[in-house]
Amino acid sequence: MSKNLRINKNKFIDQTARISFKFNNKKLYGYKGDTLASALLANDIHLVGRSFKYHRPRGIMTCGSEEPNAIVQISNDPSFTEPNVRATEIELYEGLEAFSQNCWPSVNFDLGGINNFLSPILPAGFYYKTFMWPASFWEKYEFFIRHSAGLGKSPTKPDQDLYDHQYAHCDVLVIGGGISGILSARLSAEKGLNTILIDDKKDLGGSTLYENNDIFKIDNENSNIWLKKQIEDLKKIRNLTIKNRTSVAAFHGYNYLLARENLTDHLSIHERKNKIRQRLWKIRAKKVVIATGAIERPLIFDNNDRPGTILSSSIKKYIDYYGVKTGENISLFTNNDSAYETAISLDKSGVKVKVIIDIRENSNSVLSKQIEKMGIKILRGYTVINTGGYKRIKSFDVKKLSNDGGSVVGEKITYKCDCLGVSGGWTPMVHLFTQSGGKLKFRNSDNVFIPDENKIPSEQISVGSSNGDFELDNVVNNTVKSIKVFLGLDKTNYEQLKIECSKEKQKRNIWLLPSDKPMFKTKPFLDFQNDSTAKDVKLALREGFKSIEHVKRYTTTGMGTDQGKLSNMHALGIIADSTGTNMGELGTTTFRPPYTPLTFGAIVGRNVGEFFDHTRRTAIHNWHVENKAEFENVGQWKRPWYFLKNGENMHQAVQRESKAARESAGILDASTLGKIDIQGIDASEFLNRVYTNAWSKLAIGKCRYGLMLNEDGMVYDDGVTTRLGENHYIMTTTTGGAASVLSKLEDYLQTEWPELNVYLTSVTDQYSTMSICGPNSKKIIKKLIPALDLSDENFPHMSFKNSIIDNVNCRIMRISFTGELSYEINVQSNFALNVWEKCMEAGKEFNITPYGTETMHLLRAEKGFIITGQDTDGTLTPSDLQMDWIIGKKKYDFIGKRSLYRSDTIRDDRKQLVGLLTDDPKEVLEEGSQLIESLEKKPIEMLGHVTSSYFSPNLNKSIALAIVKNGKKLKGKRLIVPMENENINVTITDAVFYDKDNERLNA
Amino acid sequence: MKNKYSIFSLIKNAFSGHENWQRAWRDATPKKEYDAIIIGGGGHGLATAYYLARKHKMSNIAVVEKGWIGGGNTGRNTTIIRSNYLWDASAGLYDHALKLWEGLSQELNYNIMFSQRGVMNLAHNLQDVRDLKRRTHANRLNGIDAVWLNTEDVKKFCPIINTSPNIRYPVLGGTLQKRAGTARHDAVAWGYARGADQMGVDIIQNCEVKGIKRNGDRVEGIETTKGFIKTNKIGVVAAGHSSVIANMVGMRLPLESKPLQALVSEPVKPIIDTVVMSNAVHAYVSQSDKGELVIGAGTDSYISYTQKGSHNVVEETLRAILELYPIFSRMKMLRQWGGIVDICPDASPIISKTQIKGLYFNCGWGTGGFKATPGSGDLFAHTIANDEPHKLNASFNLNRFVSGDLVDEHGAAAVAH
Amino acid sequence: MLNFNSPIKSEKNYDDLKIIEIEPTIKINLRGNKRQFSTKIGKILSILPPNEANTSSGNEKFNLLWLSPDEWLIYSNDKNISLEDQLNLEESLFNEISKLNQGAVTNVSDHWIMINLKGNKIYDLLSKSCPYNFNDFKKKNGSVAQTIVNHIDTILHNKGDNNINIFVRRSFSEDFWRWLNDSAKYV
Amino acid sequence: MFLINCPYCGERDQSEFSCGGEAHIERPKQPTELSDDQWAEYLFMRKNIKGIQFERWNHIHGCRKWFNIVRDTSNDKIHAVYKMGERPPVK
Repeated sequence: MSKNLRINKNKFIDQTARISFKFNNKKLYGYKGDTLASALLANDIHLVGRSFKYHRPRGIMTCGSEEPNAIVQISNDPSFTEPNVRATEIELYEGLEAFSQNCWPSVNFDLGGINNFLSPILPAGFYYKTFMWPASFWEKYEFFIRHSAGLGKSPTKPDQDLYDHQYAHCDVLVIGGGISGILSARLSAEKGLNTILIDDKKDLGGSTLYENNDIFKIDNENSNIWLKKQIEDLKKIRNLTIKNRTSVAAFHGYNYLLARENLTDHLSIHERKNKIRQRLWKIRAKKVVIATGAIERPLIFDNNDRPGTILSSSIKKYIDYYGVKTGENISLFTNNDSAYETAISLDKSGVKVKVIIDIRENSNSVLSKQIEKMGIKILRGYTVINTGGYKRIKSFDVKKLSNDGGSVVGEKITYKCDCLGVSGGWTPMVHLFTQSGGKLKFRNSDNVFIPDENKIPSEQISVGSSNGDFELDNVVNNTVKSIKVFLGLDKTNYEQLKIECSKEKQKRNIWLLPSDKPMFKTKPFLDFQNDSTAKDVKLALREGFKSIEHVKRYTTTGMGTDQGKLSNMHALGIIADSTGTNMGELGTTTFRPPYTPLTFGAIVGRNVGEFFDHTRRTAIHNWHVENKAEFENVGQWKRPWYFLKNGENMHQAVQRESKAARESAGILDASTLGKIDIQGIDASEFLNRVYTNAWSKLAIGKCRYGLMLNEDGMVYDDGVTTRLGENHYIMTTTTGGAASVLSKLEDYLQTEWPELNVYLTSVTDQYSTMSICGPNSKKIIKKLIPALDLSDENFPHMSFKNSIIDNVNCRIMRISFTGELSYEINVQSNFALNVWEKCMEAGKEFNITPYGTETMHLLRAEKGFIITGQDTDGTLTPSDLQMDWIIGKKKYDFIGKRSLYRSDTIRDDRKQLVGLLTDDPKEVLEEGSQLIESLEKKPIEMLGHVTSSYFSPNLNKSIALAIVKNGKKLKGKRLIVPMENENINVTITDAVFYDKDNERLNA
Repeated sequence: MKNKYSIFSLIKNAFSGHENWQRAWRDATPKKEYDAIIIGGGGHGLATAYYLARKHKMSNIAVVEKGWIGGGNTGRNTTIIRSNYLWDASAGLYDHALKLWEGLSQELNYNIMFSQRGVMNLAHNLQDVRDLKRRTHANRLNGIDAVWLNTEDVKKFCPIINTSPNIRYPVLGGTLQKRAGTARHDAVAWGYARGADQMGVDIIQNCEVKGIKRNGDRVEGIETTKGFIKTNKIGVVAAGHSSVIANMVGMRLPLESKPLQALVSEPVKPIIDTVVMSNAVHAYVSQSDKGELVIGAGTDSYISYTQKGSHNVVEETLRAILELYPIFSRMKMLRQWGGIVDICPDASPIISKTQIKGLYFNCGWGTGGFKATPGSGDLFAHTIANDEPHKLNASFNLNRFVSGDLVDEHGAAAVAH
Repeated sequence: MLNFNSPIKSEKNYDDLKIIEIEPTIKINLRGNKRQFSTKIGKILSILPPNEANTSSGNEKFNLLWLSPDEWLIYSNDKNISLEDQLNLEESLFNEISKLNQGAVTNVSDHWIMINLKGNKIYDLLSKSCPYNFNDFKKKNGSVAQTIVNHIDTILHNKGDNNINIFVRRSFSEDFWRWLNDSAKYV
Repeated sequence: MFLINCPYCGERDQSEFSCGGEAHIERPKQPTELSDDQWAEYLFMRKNIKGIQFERWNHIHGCRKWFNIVRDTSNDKIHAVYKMGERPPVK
């Protein structure tokens, strides 16, 4: 049974609600309100993990998101496990299982610990200098490096949890629920502004919440009591939203912020069912108040990483908030007054601090007087030079500092301890401010970077300790003062607050504390997770890595999961000291989002699995499903690819469909093609400009195929456009091109040709299209619409008729993409399914066969019709496609025309569309395979490639379309398709394989 | 050679507490005149200087860098190296680079950690399949080691990919280039800097170019924040800032500089041992030696020099990642950043002379410049030294935008990297 | 007459939230910008197209939504409007406007599916995946917004307190419906 | 994500818009009269300015209107919006 170090009862921890959890398979207990860290400490467990490089034992060091060491693997369920969770942040829940990471076989005995002994040859950047011999061995070395690196383990099964998003728009967003955030939120909300207050903890109040020292008073009340009342009042305001357990991850431009709300991580597993785990808030705030506080700095000295070495303010929180003492023999090491607060708190709980080592020569604040009164021993002007112990700190050595602080003098004194609190002063959390584009300035008096009030990028303000105010009176008074200006308030309830607090007067800062040993024999850690030390930084500087970015990258300082929250300032300080630069000039590294690591799932929200991307369905979709269609994804659309009939495979189905379409009748759902309604007096002129061919003379009631180019002359889209009236057309586009064609046409209309009176309206979803083709198609249409005169005179190829099928208006176009006699019925989509079924009924006696895109592609290939995007790739002109006939040479201009006459586009030996026949008529070429003339010549010259290839049941042979260099002139030429295992012989032919004289269109 | 790096030198230096390592490169102050000046101290610029010195014996040269070397796209990319490009010109260029990568650590005596763990490109629709097969066939005939994998092979090669036929855009296959892989980006800049420095190249950091001095149709030198420096050959390798330099001589380039974002997860033990790219669902991922998942996002559609992009680009990328790797849902994004990429209309680079004598541009690498670093430097050095392109970069001239003879790699590089 | 088939035909109830597809009704897209155009619309519909952005006009029979400075959407409030009346309306508008080159009239009745949302939580629901700021929209009866909801183009029309009609393209409507109902569970 | 003030619809999130690149590159009225060089200038060459840039955006998921924006590409601040055909409000 481990020791119980829970010595206090207090209101924050519910000691009636005992929670069991497991750490490294050992069953332990904590209480509701605990974090994993506080519960472990209550069980006297400090050693939590191993460091990244040297595998040194590491313990809990903080109580918040800056924790570099105590990161654990949660659970070993492969779909639920989570790596690198900070023990200091995760709230204890019933059944929590946590494991130490980066150690084998166990955290207590880790073989990787051998690296610690090899550390002399593993300085910063050692891997750049070695593992180069023999040359082929890097991947073998790398294998070991990779396996010893990494921290926790990735889940190996899909996540079962749900994530969600929520947009919010507010007048004022306050980030941080400490005293300055609470004051700001209250002032804002009481002014009637729509306000959101975000805090990452479960309770509001920041550190004031558990402040129990009565020298801190506001309006004659202890600060914690005063604040509690403020919070109670705050919660009653209606136009204020408070989000607990929510952490702002990113502050982007235009006051767009992302915040992650944790909804279930603190609940026991069974309470989480059907709940959203995390919600990502996307907040657009008119104004932002940053009140993110400050975090305590460690001190940098030899072996400052032993488990049991804890930030002093964290020790205070563990005792005052969680009721847990972090050791039984605690000493403190500080350069400022905050360790005194900790000592007082401990003393109040009956834990006598053995000694406080203070590098300052003196201190005469209220706090220091309180300490003296308590009789706690203070060694002033001393420093810790080393620590003892391995898996837990056992002792520390101190020596007197020289006057300049550059060395140590006198006798070494050794103190026994099991916990050493350290405090190196405070660092304002300016991450979000700089993320938003704000610039910092350096305050020399206490070595902090704070927001430069002249370089604030948006409507925002920083208050409290995140703005560099550390003492209670400053925090409160300056917050109120700046919020008043920021929000334009006249008067507040906080004008004449009486505030009592301790004022710190003496300051002394030494970034790297001196040791009595030579530098290279010490291990003063800066980045505890990545094992980078002060001497690594110095080595980097010696090797010429002078900028902070170089040092960071070379030493990996600040690159751990805590992103350097504890290490960056010291790294900067040491660089400044070593290079004789002022820290203000040195600048900081870039603080990159997110502020704390952000779950992928939360970033993605509900758009996973079935919600990954939309599926667009035609009005006839369900019929296709019922009739065993296999679907092809075309953009977001689902199109029937082919329909399987009893026991067929794909090939058989396509052959059957293709034959049926030519021999009797086939029907295709072509609803996905883009459709644009074009109206306006200049509609014809507009089409003249966007298509390569001429449109003015197209008679009303007629249809025409058009080709659209990009301004660079390359084929972009195609389709049939029908003239419905004098100034009224309906254009069709390819399925995939629909949206971009419409937006491109709008662009030209609105920006280049505003003089044209033309209106474009998308009607893609308004109409569904079914295309009936084959020699019996006319009979089917006749059955459907007996009144319609289908004679070639009345209804010739490339024309349309308005008609009615069973009381429903429809447009019938006689156009063909298969070369067969074809009719395309366009009908309002809500009637489409019924009309489709009518067609099937009418076609039954002709064995009307529904076919999919594969058959459609095959049939058009037999006719040598191109599919843009398949036979074209953005590098082909109409002429390359042997479509010179479609270029309106007499037209003054059209989109892309000028580009057709550049020196490269007028070459006549460009790659051009041709047909291919294989020597073996059964051999179907692979689409994408390359064409060459000979294998002899090296390097092999590729002449082109196969764009479309099918076995044609109607011709009973394999056919293909290809793009071939100078193809127009090479008809009859024999080429080779070189495959991996064989060479296939082919002959270049005309691209039209079937019915060259278009007789079947009128069959 | 000073300070040769090896395990022995590491051990030796350990005895002296690593106090005796020399600077990797000198902190040079500008001379009055150089035979050539490279503007831009990224990987490409430093490689250019290195090869100018090594292959063309030009040692009186300088690299001027407005910030710190390797601080631009070199240090901001996802380190993917491959050469499986469609067109002959591109295949020639990128495979030349790949061959240089293969011996680079030894050549530079700096471990740039080139790791040939393979790059796999996935196909998610029928046109993807056609395009990738076309590319695979072309690669094979160009002597590039690309092979086509069916869905089962894909799964075998990278078991954590969700190859279920029931996902929205199922994996229909893919191509694999085994010689492809990743390298350590910072090390590339540092290694070239160290190598160039040893041959006498001056690397001048914190030196911003403010103007280019011309005499008629030839260059005479550069105005910088550290004063005027005379030279009659200027190689501009300024990536996202190429247009800014071009504008100094009144030139416009066919470039747009756009934000490209990337992100890494927290480090974990090895989970993916290759690089997987998917153009159709727009996701690519690898794992660094440190254990972070390295994930590239797309570009924004607008020009920006802020090194920041839109959040929705990151969201879309991770959406695609979770579609293909649902096991990563509980992983956490540790860091996210942006670079400024200069994109050409045909998604191919420019390594070219200009109409101004002595002024050369190496730009337009868009989202995929890192992989070309050694090849780009080598060929640009050749172009500068001989005032004439090498045959491998002849197609990548500026005149192609006039003639129309583009090298359109959009198909191969829809998200390109 | 054939039976129409709309993709959804359903109604769902959640806490403080009701989602229902409104039976197809006539919807007509109007384009034009001259004064004559407005007058003609006024004559035919007895309402004028609103000039103010993001607003609508309407009477018992019809709503006229502003979509852009030269574009409006008409839709009917009347579920029982006969097909014949619909056709007549379309025809008279087309004859008076399109044919006379005053603008463009396009039937989009089946292009858009209309879904009605009612209840206290409708804005929370939409805000899960819609970047639009509803703060002003929800206060003003008749407000119109064109925006994206879960990456789908939509037109939103405020019909009163916590009551809005959403228009979404037909081919997206089943997915949109599924998303609405999924998200409604987690409001 | 920018907040863009569509001159027709008001302030909207960037995700409702698409960017069309540099503004005021007028399509030549008589392309056939241009040399290949001049045509290439129109087609491909861009200022790609770092600093104040005039550019085209389309409220594609809203009113579908194109308009112009004055934006500083060095910090992404939008200084003004104006309709097509209008003069830039700032120099």
